[in-house]
Amino acid sequence: MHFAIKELNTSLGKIRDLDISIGRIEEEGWTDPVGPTPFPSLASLRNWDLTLLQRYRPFYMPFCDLCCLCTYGKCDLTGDKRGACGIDMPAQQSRMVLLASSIGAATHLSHARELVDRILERNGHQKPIDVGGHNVEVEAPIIRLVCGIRPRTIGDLEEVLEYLETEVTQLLAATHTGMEANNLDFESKVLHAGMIDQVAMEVADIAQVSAFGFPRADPEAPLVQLGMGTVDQKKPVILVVGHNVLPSIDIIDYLEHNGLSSDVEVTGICCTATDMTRYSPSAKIIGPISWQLRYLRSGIPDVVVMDEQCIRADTLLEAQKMRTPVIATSPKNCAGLPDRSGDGAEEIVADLVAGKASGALILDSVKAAQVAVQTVLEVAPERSHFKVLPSTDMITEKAGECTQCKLCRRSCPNDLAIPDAMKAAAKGKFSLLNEMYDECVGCGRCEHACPQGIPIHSVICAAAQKQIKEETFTVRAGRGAIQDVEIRQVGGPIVLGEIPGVVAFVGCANYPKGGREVAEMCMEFAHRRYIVVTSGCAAMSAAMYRDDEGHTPYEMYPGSFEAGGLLNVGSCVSNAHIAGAAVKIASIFARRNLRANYEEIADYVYNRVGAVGVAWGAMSQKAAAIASGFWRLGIPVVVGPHGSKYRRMLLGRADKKEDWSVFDARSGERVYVGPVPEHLFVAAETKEEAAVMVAKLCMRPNDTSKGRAIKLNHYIDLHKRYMGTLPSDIPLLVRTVADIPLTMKSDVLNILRESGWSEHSIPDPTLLSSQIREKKGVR
Amino acid sequence: MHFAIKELNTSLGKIRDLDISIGRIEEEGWTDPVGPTPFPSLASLRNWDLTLLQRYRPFYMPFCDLCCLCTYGKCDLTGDKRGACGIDMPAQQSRMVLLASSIGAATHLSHARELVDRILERNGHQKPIDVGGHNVEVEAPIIRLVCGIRPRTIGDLEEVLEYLETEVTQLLAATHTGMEANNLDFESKVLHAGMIDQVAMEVADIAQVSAFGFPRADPEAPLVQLGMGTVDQKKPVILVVGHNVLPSIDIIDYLEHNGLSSDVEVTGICCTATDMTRYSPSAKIIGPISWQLRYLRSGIPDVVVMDEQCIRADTLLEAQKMRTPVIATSPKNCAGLPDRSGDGAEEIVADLVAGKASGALILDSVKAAQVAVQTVLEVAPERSHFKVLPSTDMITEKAGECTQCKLCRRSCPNDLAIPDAMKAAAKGKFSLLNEMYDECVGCGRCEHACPQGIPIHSVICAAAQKQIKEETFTVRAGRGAIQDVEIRQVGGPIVLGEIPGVVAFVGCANYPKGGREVAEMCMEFAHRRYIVVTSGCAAMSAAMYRDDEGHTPYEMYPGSFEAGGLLNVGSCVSNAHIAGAAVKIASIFARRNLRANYEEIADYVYNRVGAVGVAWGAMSQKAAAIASGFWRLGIPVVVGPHGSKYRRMLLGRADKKEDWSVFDARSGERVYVGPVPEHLFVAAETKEEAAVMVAKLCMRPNDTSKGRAIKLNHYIDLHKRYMGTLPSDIPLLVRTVADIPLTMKSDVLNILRESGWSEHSIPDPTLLSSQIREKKGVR
Amino acid sequence: MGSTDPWMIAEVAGPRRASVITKAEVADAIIRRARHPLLIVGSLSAEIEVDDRKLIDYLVLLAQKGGIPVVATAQVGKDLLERDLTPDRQMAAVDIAQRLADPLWKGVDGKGPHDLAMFAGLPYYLTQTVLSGLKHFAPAVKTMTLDNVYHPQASWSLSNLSLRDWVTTLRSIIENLEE
Amino acid sequence: MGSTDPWMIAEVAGPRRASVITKAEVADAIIRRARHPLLIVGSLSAEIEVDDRKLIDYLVLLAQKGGIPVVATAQVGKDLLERDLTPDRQMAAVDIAQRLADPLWKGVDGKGPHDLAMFAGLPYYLTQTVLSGLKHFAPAVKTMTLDNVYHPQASWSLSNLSLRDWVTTLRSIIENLEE
Repeated sequence: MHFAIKELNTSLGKIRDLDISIGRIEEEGWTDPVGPTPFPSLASLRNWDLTLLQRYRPFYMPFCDLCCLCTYGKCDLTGDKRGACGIDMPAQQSRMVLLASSIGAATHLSHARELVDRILERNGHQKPIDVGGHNVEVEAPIIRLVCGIRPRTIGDLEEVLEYLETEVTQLLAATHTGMEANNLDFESKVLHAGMIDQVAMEVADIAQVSAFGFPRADPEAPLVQLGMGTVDQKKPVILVVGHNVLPSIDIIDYLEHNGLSSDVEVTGICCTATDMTRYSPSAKIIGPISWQLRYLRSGIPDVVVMDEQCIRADTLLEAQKMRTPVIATSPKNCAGLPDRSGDGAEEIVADLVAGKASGALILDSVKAAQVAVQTVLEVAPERSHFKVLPSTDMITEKAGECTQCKLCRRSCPNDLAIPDAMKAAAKGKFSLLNEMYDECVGCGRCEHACPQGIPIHSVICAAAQKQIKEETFTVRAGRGAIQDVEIRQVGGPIVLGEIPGVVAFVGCANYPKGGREVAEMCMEFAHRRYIVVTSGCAAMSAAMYRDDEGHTPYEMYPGSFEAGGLLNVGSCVSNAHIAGAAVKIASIFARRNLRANYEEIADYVYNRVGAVGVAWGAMSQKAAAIASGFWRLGIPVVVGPHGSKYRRMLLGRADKKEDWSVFDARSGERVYVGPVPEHLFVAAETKEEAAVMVAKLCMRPNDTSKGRAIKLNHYIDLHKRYMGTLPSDIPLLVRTVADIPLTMKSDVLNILRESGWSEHSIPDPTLLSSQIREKKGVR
Repeated sequence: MHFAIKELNTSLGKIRDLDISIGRIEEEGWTDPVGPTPFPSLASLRNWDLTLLQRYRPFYMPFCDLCCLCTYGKCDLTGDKRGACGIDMPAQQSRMVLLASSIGAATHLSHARELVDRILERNGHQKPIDVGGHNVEVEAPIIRLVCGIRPRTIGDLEEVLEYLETEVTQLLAATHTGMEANNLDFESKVLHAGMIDQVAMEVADIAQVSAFGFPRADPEAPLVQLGMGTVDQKKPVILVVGHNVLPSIDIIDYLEHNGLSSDVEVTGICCTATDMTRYSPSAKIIGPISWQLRYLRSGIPDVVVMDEQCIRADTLLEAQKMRTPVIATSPKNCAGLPDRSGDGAEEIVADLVAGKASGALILDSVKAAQVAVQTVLEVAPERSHFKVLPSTDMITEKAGECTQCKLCRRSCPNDLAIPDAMKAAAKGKFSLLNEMYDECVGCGRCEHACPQGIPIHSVICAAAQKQIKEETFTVRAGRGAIQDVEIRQVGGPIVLGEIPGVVAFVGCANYPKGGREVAEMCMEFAHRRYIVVTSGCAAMSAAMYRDDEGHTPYEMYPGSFEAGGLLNVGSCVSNAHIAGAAVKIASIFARRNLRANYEEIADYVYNRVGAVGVAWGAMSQKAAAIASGFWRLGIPVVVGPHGSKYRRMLLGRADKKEDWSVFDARSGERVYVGPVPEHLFVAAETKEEAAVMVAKLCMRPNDTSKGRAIKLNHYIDLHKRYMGTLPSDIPLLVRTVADIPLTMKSDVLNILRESGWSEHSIPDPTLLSSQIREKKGVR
Repeated sequence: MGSTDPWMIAEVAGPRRASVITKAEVADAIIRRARHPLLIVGSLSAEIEVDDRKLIDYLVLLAQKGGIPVVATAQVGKDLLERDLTPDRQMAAVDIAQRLADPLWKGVDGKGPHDLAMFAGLPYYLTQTVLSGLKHFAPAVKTMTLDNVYHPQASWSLSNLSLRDWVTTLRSIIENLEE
Repeated sequence: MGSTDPWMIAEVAGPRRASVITKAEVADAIIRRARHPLLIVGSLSAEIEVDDRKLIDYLVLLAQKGGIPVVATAQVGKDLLERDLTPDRQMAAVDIAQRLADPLWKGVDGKGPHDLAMFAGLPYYLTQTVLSGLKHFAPAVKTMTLDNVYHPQASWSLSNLSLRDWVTTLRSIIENLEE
């Protein structure tokens, strides 16, 4: 509860800014005791972290031999050298990881702050939190878990935000020169950053779901259109790009209020697009960040509205080439544009339309929306759709200028054979260019590298005109949270292992071989009746596929949290619902107390919930933070090969038996449970390797024999299919003969026999001595 | 006002955590209107920033050709190449500067948060802020200026901390991939980070001054002992190292309460040492960060207590070599030590004394203090003072192992001629080693580089035993704020230019040629009757000098804010008082409204207050933030040559006449005022160059002719002395004949005549059109 | 492109960079000198065409002729099996790298720590990160790459070679080993 | 130490590194080809001993024989004056670098932009930062260093030279210019 008085005359004196807030009015409904760690600070969960890190030791792969963060440096940290401040390479690498995770957490948090502030401004403190009506009683599992409070209104989120901002500040401070000295302590702080990030994402998403009427935990959220081919180019086209949905909502509202909804196409790139379609299913998603250059250059968007996060830094430049006006709306990305926030909308529109200004910074999203719509209405008919993309003749001509110097290829993150494609294109053969379109991440480095000035990315896109036109897919609008009833239904099967796993495809689009692999992996696991969850850019990539009958994956699989489901939870910040679902299994299914009880719940999730995150194109600092949040909850994350550039892995040692014992909560005895899950953070080289890993990483000590047999079945099957052999670690994963998949019995038994395998028991697993019910002989 | 109720049964229900805060009770005393920018956010002061940045253009000197912040990279940004996210080199470099400044601001802020939380815990919300009794009415000039509030109690600071933490989070978010696109907008955010940092430092210092009874704006704060030579080695010796004074205070209190004060030497390195001597003048300062290795290796300290910031990351390792127990006390630097916070003090002491544990993490400073004292009492008599420093014979022997491979020199930040010194030492001649001791920054990189394993740093220190014994200096304990009455007395002379300048020596110890140059510069300017202010490591370096009569600089010059004074304000966070003094001149002397009126005040300071910061050994991210805070207030900063590694300068172009006009506030006319101050951020190559620069940068458009003549006199005199010539830019700095220093009249007139100089008027200068009193013909 | 410029332009390693193998004999000497070498075969080796064969074919020959244990990353084990070479292990590249960095690890064949790890056919950037991990944290393991591009993070690397020179080099290495 | 390793080990520049001047003639050709060269003399040039003289003495000769305008940084102007050379400007190193990066700047002598900036006698790391600024932001200005250490951030640099080789090189450069 919260009320405020601006000014009050009392006998005490004149009172200004009286501000009364009541933490909460104790209700009947929430008698849960407060657990040990409400609002945990930097070191509160350090013991849990060190427990995980003892099993999953960081393996550092320095991105550079040097540290360059202070002017004592640069310092060479090769080998066991230390820097001028005394730091060594493991600490320095983990410090960089902490820096990245802190940036990621700060980004989601600042986004959450803007959303909450804006909603408070418009709707007041009493706007209730509603993420799923009666279907969602546990409305904010992560906030409950971490903070130990139960927010009922948007106003209640302020306390959470303040806590998070304190923690981000502390985390960032820990990266200062001469602060943390130990790599494992840096890693513990990385995990803290990840947890903070999860809370921040939850705040952001439950605030926007509550305030803007996004689908509320809706398995049947509408299917919306996705792809460049879906845009009606006859209409004026607005492009919104970024992650903060506020300006997009104001655009959609403005169109609605002015009866223009059907006259203007509102299209989006990145998470703003995702969230916009949660607000209005008639908005269109173009694609992830890798579509920014190609879409801008297509000439289709008539106005660009940028908000924040994952916006190409050359957007203004690229838009200027197309004479597309740009409106910046975030103080975090002012882009060097003049601040027009104080000017009248008409005046700004006039300048943009006349080309007197190439863009404007408008830090008032209502005004920005008005300017965007009025501008697009005026410029769209007037401006020719500039042809930047070369014609077929031009492709050949441009390609003919290639000297085969290979600098393009040597600049390409994916080492694409651009010179070969150019050679072929020069002869009029575009098939290689075509193939490349699918694998290109749209970064544009090739163009900057080309000494001939060939607009390589444009050439690739020009050759792919047909493919682009065929980019007409559907994606289920972000559904938000998982319903309590869904959790109730699948909680048991997941914890027992009978649903073989929950696989979450999250993160960015820095794919090694294009986004199609994400769709293929999603279908692979949905088909095998895993629960497949998607979010953010990965949710888009998962959509970019059609089967022989023209169905997209989201049409092929149901949107509910069930075996064989394919669920898009929403944008980047919706990732909190994935962690939230795992946490809710502990709470709703297993009736564990969530409240400020992080360690116990994480231990539960780690040992029982067969969830795995896949960030196949993880690129950003946010992705680093998101992964860290999963780790602290004990959920392994697989990244694509580019993810090795995050500087370190968290790898278990399957070959070290001593690493893989747990307490049996029943007896307190230490029991060997095998290397499950084997890794906490691992980069896979190929989609095939990732698929096999995911199947394996879904195993948990708590699996029943039936469950383990199902999981082993998928693991062995995938291994045989992709690797050509039975996996060599079967003896480590089979605990009793009953674990063996029926159809593989003889093969597996042979292997077991050869390896000298012997049966061992299945405990009630925990890493925490505090969870032992009967304590005897506990170390 | 603030009160809180944990639980309350009412008819409404059970109320938990009722928390009532009243912003403030309006008083008679503070009727100042709220200015335009209370609690400014990221872009609130962007116009002011861009005004400064138009005059002082960033000149980037990339530390590396690459960006390595996301896994799209590494990206080569050489020339005009852009990265995979579209970023270009200027934006990337300014982004790195923003990252550094944000880390710096977060560090001071998290420090402030810990201090305030702890004081609130111990003393409650009502503990009044008292930084100087009746002598300081403007108790928190920066908070007033930035936030628009007037804090009366420590509890009032919480609102400020929350604001700052929000801003740090936003700033950090702006460094995410795909956020800010423009380098000048990054720079504007750097200035914002600097301002946030100033507020954070002010919060920290006024909180600790108020709570712990530090000298309260006391020009006659006691002289305390400084230097390794001052330690009484017959007593047990505790070393505290870092920046957060809390554990040190608890140690001093524990000693006091147990009647042990005269039995134990409490010695400190870095700002913890400075602040500790503000609490207890019998504590001793060893020196800045560069003394950490040499002091640890001396074997003198018997126990090390680390808190946070600027602590060598190899402290534990080095201490272990000496079998010196280490107690870590900050969650920000757990150093990989076991968390013993929950254990009994006796138990921990026993483990440390027995050598069963080499250190302990104790996140409870009272317990940490108890453990430190009990441990030191037990170990000091027992443990031999380990000789790590080689004997004279050993020096020769070790030096004899040198193969002259030069890797040591190539690793030395200062390119010291170590191989030559080794060659001489091998022949028993130690003079070169001796010279090196003074120039060595104590980083230890040479040792890591040496393939022979020669303990080079130890060899240098061993050869310098005599110098070390003679390290017995005095420094005036940090006085805190500047009194209002002092401001009243010097405000006029400063603004008119008659006191030639306020020169602040701040920052770290990454000196190009040793700390003595800082002392020399301080004396140079104090002698010339500038007001010389010091803080942090620079305040220590300024003390490390004795004249022929054995006087140290703080003994030679008074500690008051007056012409010819030499003032140590205190530790790193006391830097806020330096900016605060500039701001108070505007407020107290010129009666400008401070309250939430940043732009006007900064414009005032910039055009009128001839203040210059010198961070001769600036090394850290905090130093970057501190400098940024000065820039936004329009105060130029000079750094040593290592400061060029901060990646960019902010340089004016004296040769561009069009850059140097201001509004005359009287008429609104644009008036040329010459390049004053010429730069906002500049690295000097040598002490001599810096001295000349400082003298020049003290000039301001508002100088009266008398004042300008005085300033020119010093500038020209220093230039002649060090550069051997009259400066060539005299014609740009002389406005009227009356500006010419009397004794230089004929020389200067000659130069003016040759240059075609003509007189111009002295306006009432401002960069802000809002400050024009009669508006006519204003652009 | 210089012969020792990183193939991916931005993959600058730092002060310590790979020595270039200028002659096949050098590679052979390195292999012969190794007590317990290991060959790590990456996924691209089954795709990269070298002459009329694939890179993997040369690697199989190398392993067989040199009696060198093999780790197959990703799905390349299947391609090795098709060529009648059973890899000693199938492991992720980062996984084998972590193992190699453990001085107590007994090797893929249980015969003790490997002192030489040869890499070929992994994506360039992944090779770099993995080699960097070994360079810093596996002081007892020397690394060598057999790709036709310069890998600064290795101990020894071939230089940036034309396809023809690469074939010649690979053949020579294999032939010399037979002697 | 290789001849083209950065003198300060960690001063790795990135993909673009200075070409090494292997012969004095090359330096001369570069100077002669320049339309409007500039010599920046740093503070250490009056301290560094080269043979029986100081580095500054060679630089004075070079400037005089080549008719090259001179910028003195820090207090080295005084040392130049003592050697009867009046520097065209006395400026901080970062200041002259910023000027050079302005394509419209008329040069120290007002005769137009400089196309070659030669550096000597600045602290190594300061030379590096200043050269980096020019490398990235002064595309029209080539840079050359005359110190006896390799400066990767320059366009051209001498290699890491012994004192003797350095003297020989400096002398040759100066002599050749006379021709």
